[in-house]
Amino acid sequence: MSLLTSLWAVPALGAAACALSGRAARWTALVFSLAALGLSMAALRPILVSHGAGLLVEGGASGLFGISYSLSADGLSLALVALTAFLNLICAFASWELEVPAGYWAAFQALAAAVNGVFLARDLFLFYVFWEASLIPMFFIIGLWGSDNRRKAALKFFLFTFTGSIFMLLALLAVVIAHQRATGVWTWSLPELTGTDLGAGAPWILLALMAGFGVKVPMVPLHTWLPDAHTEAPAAGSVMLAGVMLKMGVYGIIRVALPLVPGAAAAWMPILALLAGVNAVYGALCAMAQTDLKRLIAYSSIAHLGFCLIGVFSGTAQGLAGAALLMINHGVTTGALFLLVGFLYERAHRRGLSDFGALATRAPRMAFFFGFSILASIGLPGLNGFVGEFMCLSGAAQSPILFGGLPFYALIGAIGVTLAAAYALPAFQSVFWAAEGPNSVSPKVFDLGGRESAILWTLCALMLWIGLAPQPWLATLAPSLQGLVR
Amino acid sequence: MTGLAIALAPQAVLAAGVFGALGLGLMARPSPMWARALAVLAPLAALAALRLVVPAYLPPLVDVDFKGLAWQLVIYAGALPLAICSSGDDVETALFLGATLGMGLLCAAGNLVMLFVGLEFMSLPAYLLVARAGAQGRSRRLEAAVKYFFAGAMAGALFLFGLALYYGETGRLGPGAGALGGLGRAGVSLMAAAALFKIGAVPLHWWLPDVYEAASPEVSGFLSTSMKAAAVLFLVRLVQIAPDPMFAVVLPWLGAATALYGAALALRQKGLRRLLAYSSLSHAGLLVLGVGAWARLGGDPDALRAILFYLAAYALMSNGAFLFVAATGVQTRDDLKGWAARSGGTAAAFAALLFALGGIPPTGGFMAKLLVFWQSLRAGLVWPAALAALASIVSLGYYLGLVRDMYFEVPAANCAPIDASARARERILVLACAVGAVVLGLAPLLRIRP
Amino acid sequence: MNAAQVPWAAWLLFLAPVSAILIGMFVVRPLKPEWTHLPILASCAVVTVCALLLLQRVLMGGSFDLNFYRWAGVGSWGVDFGLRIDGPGVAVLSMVAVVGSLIHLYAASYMEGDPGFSRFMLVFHLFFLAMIGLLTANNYVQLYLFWELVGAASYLLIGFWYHKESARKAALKAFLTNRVGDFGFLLAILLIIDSFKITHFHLLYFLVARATAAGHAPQFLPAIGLLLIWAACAKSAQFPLYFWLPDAMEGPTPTSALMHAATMVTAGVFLLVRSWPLIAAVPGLPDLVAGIGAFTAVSSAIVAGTRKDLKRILAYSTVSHLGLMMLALGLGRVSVAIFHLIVHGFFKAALFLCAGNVGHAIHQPTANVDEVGGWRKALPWTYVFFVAASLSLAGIFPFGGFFSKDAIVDAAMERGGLFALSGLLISAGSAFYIFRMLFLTFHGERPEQKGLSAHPHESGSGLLAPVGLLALGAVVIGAARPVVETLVAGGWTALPVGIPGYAQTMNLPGSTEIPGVALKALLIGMGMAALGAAAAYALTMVDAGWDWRWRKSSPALERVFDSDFGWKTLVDWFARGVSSLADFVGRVLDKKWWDGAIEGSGRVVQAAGSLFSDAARGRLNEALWWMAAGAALLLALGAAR
Amino acid sequence: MTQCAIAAAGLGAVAFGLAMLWSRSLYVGAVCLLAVLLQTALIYMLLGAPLLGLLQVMIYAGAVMVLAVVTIMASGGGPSGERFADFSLPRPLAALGVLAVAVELALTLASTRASAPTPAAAGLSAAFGANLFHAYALATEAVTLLMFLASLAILPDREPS
Amino acid sequence: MSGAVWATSGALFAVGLATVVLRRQMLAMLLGVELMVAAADLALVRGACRFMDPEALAAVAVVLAVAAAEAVVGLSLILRVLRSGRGLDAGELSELRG
Repeated sequence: MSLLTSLWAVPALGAAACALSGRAARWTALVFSLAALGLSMAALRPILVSHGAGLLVEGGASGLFGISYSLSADGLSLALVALTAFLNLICAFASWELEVPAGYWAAFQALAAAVNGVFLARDLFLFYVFWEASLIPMFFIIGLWGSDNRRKAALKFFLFTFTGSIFMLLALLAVVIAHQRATGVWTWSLPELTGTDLGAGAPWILLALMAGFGVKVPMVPLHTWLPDAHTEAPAAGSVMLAGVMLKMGVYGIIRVALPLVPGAAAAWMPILALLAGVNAVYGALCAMAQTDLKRLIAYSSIAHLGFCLIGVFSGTAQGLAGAALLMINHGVTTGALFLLVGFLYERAHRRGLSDFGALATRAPRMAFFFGFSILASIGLPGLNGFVGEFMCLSGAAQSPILFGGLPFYALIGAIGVTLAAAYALPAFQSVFWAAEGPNSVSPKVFDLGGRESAILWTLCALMLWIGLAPQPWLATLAPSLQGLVR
Repeated sequence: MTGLAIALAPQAVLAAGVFGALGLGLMARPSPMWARALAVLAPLAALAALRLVVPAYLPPLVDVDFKGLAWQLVIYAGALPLAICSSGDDVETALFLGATLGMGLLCAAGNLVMLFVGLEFMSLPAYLLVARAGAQGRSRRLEAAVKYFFAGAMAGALFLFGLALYYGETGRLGPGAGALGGLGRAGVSLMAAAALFKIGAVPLHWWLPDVYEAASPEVSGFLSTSMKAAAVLFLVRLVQIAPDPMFAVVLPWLGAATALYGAALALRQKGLRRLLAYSSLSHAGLLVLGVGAWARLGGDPDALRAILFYLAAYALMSNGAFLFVAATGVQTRDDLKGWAARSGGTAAAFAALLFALGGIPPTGGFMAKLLVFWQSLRAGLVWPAALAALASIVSLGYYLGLVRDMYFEVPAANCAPIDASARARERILVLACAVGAVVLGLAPLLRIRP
Repeated sequence: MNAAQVPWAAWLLFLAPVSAILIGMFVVRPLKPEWTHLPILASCAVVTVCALLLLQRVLMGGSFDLNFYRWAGVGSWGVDFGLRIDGPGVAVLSMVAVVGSLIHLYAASYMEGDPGFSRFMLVFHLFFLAMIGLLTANNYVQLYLFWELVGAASYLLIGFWYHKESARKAALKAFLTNRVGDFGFLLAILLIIDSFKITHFHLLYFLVARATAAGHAPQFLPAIGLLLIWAACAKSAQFPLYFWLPDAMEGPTPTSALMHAATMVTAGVFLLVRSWPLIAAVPGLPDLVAGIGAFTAVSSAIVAGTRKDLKRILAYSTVSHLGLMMLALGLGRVSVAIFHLIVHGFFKAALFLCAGNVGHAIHQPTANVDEVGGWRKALPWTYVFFVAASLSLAGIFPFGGFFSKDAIVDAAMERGGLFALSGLLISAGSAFYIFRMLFLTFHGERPEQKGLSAHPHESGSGLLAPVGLLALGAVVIGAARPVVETLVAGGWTALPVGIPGYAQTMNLPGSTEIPGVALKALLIGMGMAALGAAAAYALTMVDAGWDWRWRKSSPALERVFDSDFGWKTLVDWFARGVSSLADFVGRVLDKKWWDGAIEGSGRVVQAAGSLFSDAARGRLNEALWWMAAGAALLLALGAAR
Repeated sequence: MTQCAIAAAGLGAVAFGLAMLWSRSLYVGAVCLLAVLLQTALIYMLLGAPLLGLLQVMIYAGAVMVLAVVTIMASGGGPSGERFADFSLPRPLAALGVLAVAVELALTLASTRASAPTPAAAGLSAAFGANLFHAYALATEAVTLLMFLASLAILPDREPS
Repeated sequence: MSGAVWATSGALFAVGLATVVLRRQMLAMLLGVELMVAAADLALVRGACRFMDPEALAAVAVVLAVAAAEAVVGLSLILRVLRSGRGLDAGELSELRG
């Protein structure tokens, strides 16, 4: 079983093992998470050595209907796989003391397997199968272990993403058929399909692909599933949902949508960039209006990924590299925030901004970590949030797409950055600094334990490291995005 | 004569089975074990005999080709679950084998008359089977059987009159009649109406929900899989024998409409069996879309392979679903609440089947839907494919709704605990169907040739 | 010049504070929180020594600019981090180091006994580190990094006593206003990278000089200049974005002293000094800077004269003096601006600490004009230091303030016109509000004031020593004029960089020499100061109750002054506008309309389903009728063609 | 001559058909259907397929109709109440729906060329007999087995075990 | 005048269809079905004689047998419904709906 296959097969086996191991499921989950992280590091090493230029390919014998089991990995995909493994490990630790059935651990392992599959798939059929398969574990995670109206959120999450991706499937089919009509060969392998002449249908295919990926990113008009899904998911579920599943959308755009329909993409790029800008500002404005802490962080994710998309659609080298790095950063920062809200919810079973007060005196460690993560999230330079956003905006400033001669998207992005502080700090203040309100449940909140602090220290250290020295990370990510630079 | 015997070996085996079952009737106190053994052995023997058959064209009635053989494979396999769970009543076994034999004849039919005989041969025992099989709800089953009978009889009459018109114009009862005039096209339309009735396309579908709801679950499973496969083959043969541009235009839109109609109605059903009936209607719509695409592509073998794969996958999924109803005796969606907490195994199997029916990737259901979408896009049917995609989204509403009821709801307070051993046969079959449905999903990678 | 030749002092400049914070946080705080200040004070000492050593090295021409490592780079786009020790940087650095250390000393005893003592000291020192980083950065991105870190530290420190509602609001207002300023700064950096492809100061100076010489300045240069000025206005509390500074007084006094008087607020001026070649290259901008400076200075001087809270008077005074620095810069006198920045650092820090002692005397964080009065005898030392510092502020001859402030007034007079008038008004105004504060606090008990009945007591030596040193500094600093002059002159000259033809010194857009003591300037400056002092004496000592009387007689006028001529109400209105827009987008547009529409579509499909299923009433005849109709439909379709 | 006989028989058949539709009592309906079947058998003979006519009379008119009459007797099918079924939509509209089918059929039939009737070949019915058991042997066997299966319908339900 | 045969079979088919759809009693509907099949046979026989094709006649014979079998099944089902006490009226049978 070669390396790339093991990257998704090991978590899949882990899922089965956890399901069968009953009481000791959490230990099995831990073992398999560690194994997955080790494997992803091993896979990443050749890429690191060759400064991100390498491309590992595996399998490829064509099966039925032109479908072939073939995987490929480069800097970006392996970085995301490593992020998945890392966050999975963090989630394993974070939910160590929860009394949950074995299915809980199995679902997380299955989710990791499916998501890794998406990042490694070279064959579009395999890409789509893993893409949809990742919905099932998350559906159960939200549905079974979420908070009060989890049922509606789980169903809405599944239906929303399924609707987007079924139109994506039709688009993929159209491309495969067009390719066969041109070359007479049935194939689903991505490298061979890129560059097929799609004729008049190209804009429609781009629209359908963007619908599929846009739901996942989420791009604004298709985003209303995200706040519900995040608010209702358990802490670890939100971490995986925000940290990794949103990146599948951006990865899909970078790897599948833009290369498959380059002509239409170039023509529609200004509109897409405008949508990305709207994403950033709209997400921030909505976040300012929230009263539920987790819902606020969910909307902040929309804003962050708006920057990521600005970087992707800028078409410049640093924009794309910034977008890739922002995906990693967002995983770490928002992961930390969701963990903290999760710990808060475990203690007080409440998430409202007005439900708490003066927690800084009761739980100073929690205050420190939350403050640290909030600052990283709003893009304080020196921490990881800033690096990604700065490169994306710099990409937008230098991008050939101009809106009336002005780097309009850089302007929108900068407004987004400014608004970030306007929603994050009031939230921090009302939970940790403001005096206890009449219905405050602060007395029930006790400070973080050793385990929880250890997790958050690793995340904070990572934030600081990427913030001060992002170059090694950029070196691995940038080369794999060369193709899209215009 | 010998050529006929070899070409129709599986049908001959089934005929022997029927006579055997009738013979059992003569015995004084036939123990159910014999009838049950016969019910299982006959289809298995037919499947074995299938390997012997060499494709042959024996004018005027018989034309056995690869398509016919593959269809027989799916039909006999689809019949096995009902055979295994049969109640051991010799009359029921005879009727069941008779219906299966009718389908076999239809697969081997060369011309329209034999097609009609096959149609009636499989329908009549089916009406009786619906009326007779099953433990409770006798009056509801009778009502369903009568409705099924009258709808079937009218369809048969329509087919006959269509045949008469077609014959009046072309003077041929078989294929090779070339371009059709007004009379011929009218005849073909009427014959198509009969075929669409049997599949359950929208305007002619009224009998389907009542029959599937009232009949015993195993019989409904048999009807929704093998009978549907035979009906699809009936339509395919009809299009082959009397090709008419009308099919390529009408069938796709009719299929998409049926899919949407079935999905919309299933969404609000409270009764589980009626929900499964409407979902079967929705899948029938997709099949009709598939046949429309095949007709539009001028009989392309790939398109036919897609339809056959869909039928094979659907045989597993639908039988599995109805067997779950048989095994657990669940009547409405509320009984299903919190089922996972009460019996994990069957709940997991049923969830896998529901995911398959919904077309979620790792399962066979997805592969089937993908192939049909693929062929219809290949045939340029963009909008019907989009409508069918919309239908499968709506269908997820209730498939996932059922999974939600099973897993995320809390079981009603006064529910009795379930003893896992009851109806063991059905439970094992449900698990088998679930595993089959998932494995079929990986078919392209494991190179399973449909 | 490579990493090895970098003087160890430069390394230590960063190493000391970082290690102090780490030790303080991970070692001392968990064990003995009340000792947190020890490692920090040690690091202050080390930093001061290093700063002075670097000052001495730069004076001997040893300034250098070196990139240490590539922070982030993709293909042709790249940003490096490094160190730049040059004239202006090291001048301000040494002032910050000296004043900062003294304020740390003061804070150690002032904050003693406060439950958040160790948190305060750690964040205080983090701010100190950020300030050092800001002054020694060698490119815009690194400067932006420390710029934001300073903003974050000020947020944490203003909101230190977070149980107070007003402190929380002030902290948020300060941070958001700074963020609005940073919006401009970020855009400026993006445009710089877009136009020049690099962000390093000395390369930029060279490229701008070459471009303007050749006549084709890049398209966005005016925009870059404007945005940098916008950022400076936010940080250095100039006209449009100054309103956060008076509220920032909610923080503990050491914070007000260090950040909102001596160091942080001067960062904006320092940014303009750093990017002066860019701004000077655009014709209209220097006058704009001067205009903003003058307007802010005059208006805030007037408002300062009407404030009741002591620290708020000093806050408005700081805004006024920053306006003065901007004015000097706008008039082209770069070294004068820096010199005034350094002098102002000393006497304003001294004044703030005296105000702190006054508040400390009655066990309150700050004191109001009503609660004090006639404390000359009760707080003798504080009185002496206060007098010294206020004389320096007013610009009376022998005191330090005179040399820098009157150089500015002289430059304003030389420019003439409105600037001259504003120069005079500022001299008079600043003398008026400082002496009014002096007389109200220390002289003549007045019926409206509590005065000695509040039985104040003098602070301990720990609080008085630092104030004394600062007051001394305020007095003596005037002598440092030539040192600053030589330092600033080398600011933009070429530094050994591998670009051919870079060797020659650039012609400096602004003059770097500081005029000597011109008799005319002496007379005018002293005259206006005397006039201001006399007015203050008249309105506080002679007619003792004036301050209270006019408030009662014309409350409308007081409201005008309270709202800074209506500007604060305008800002509040804007803030409420943004939050109500957010509420509309977040709640109505997103949740009710858009989300409702999507969930509504689900209900529409269900309604369609129930409509059809009602139609199916299960009657046999009807079913057959539909079959017949279906067959008829197929017939019609079949025969249609 | 045979032509007008055929036409007359045809007219008679249609008349009896309409009578069956309108008759309130089932007896009358059954008898009318019997008459129609006899008329068609007559037409078969006139058209030149006497054996088929005989078959029709024997199987259809004989066996089937007897069964129908017996069932009607068993159900006591005297003149019972409402003749036509009620529909969700008004009854005349329902009738109109069926009428539409009839009109369509008439149109399609009218469009066919009325080709000249050729006298029935002598040996047609002989060939028909042979054909029944050679080319269509499979069909005949299948149909006989089908009839046998249909007879199972009469067996009573198994009492619920 | 072979058009006459077409006319009669068409008319008979229409009447049969009307009977099946409109009549209330199930037995009458069954008769209607038989009538429709007879009409179809008539048309087939006319075609057979015109084309002198014995095959079609054999087909008609087969159809006759099938119709007989169908009648047997139909009658038994109707009788069983009758004996279960729900009467001959097709309108009664609407327990299964929705």
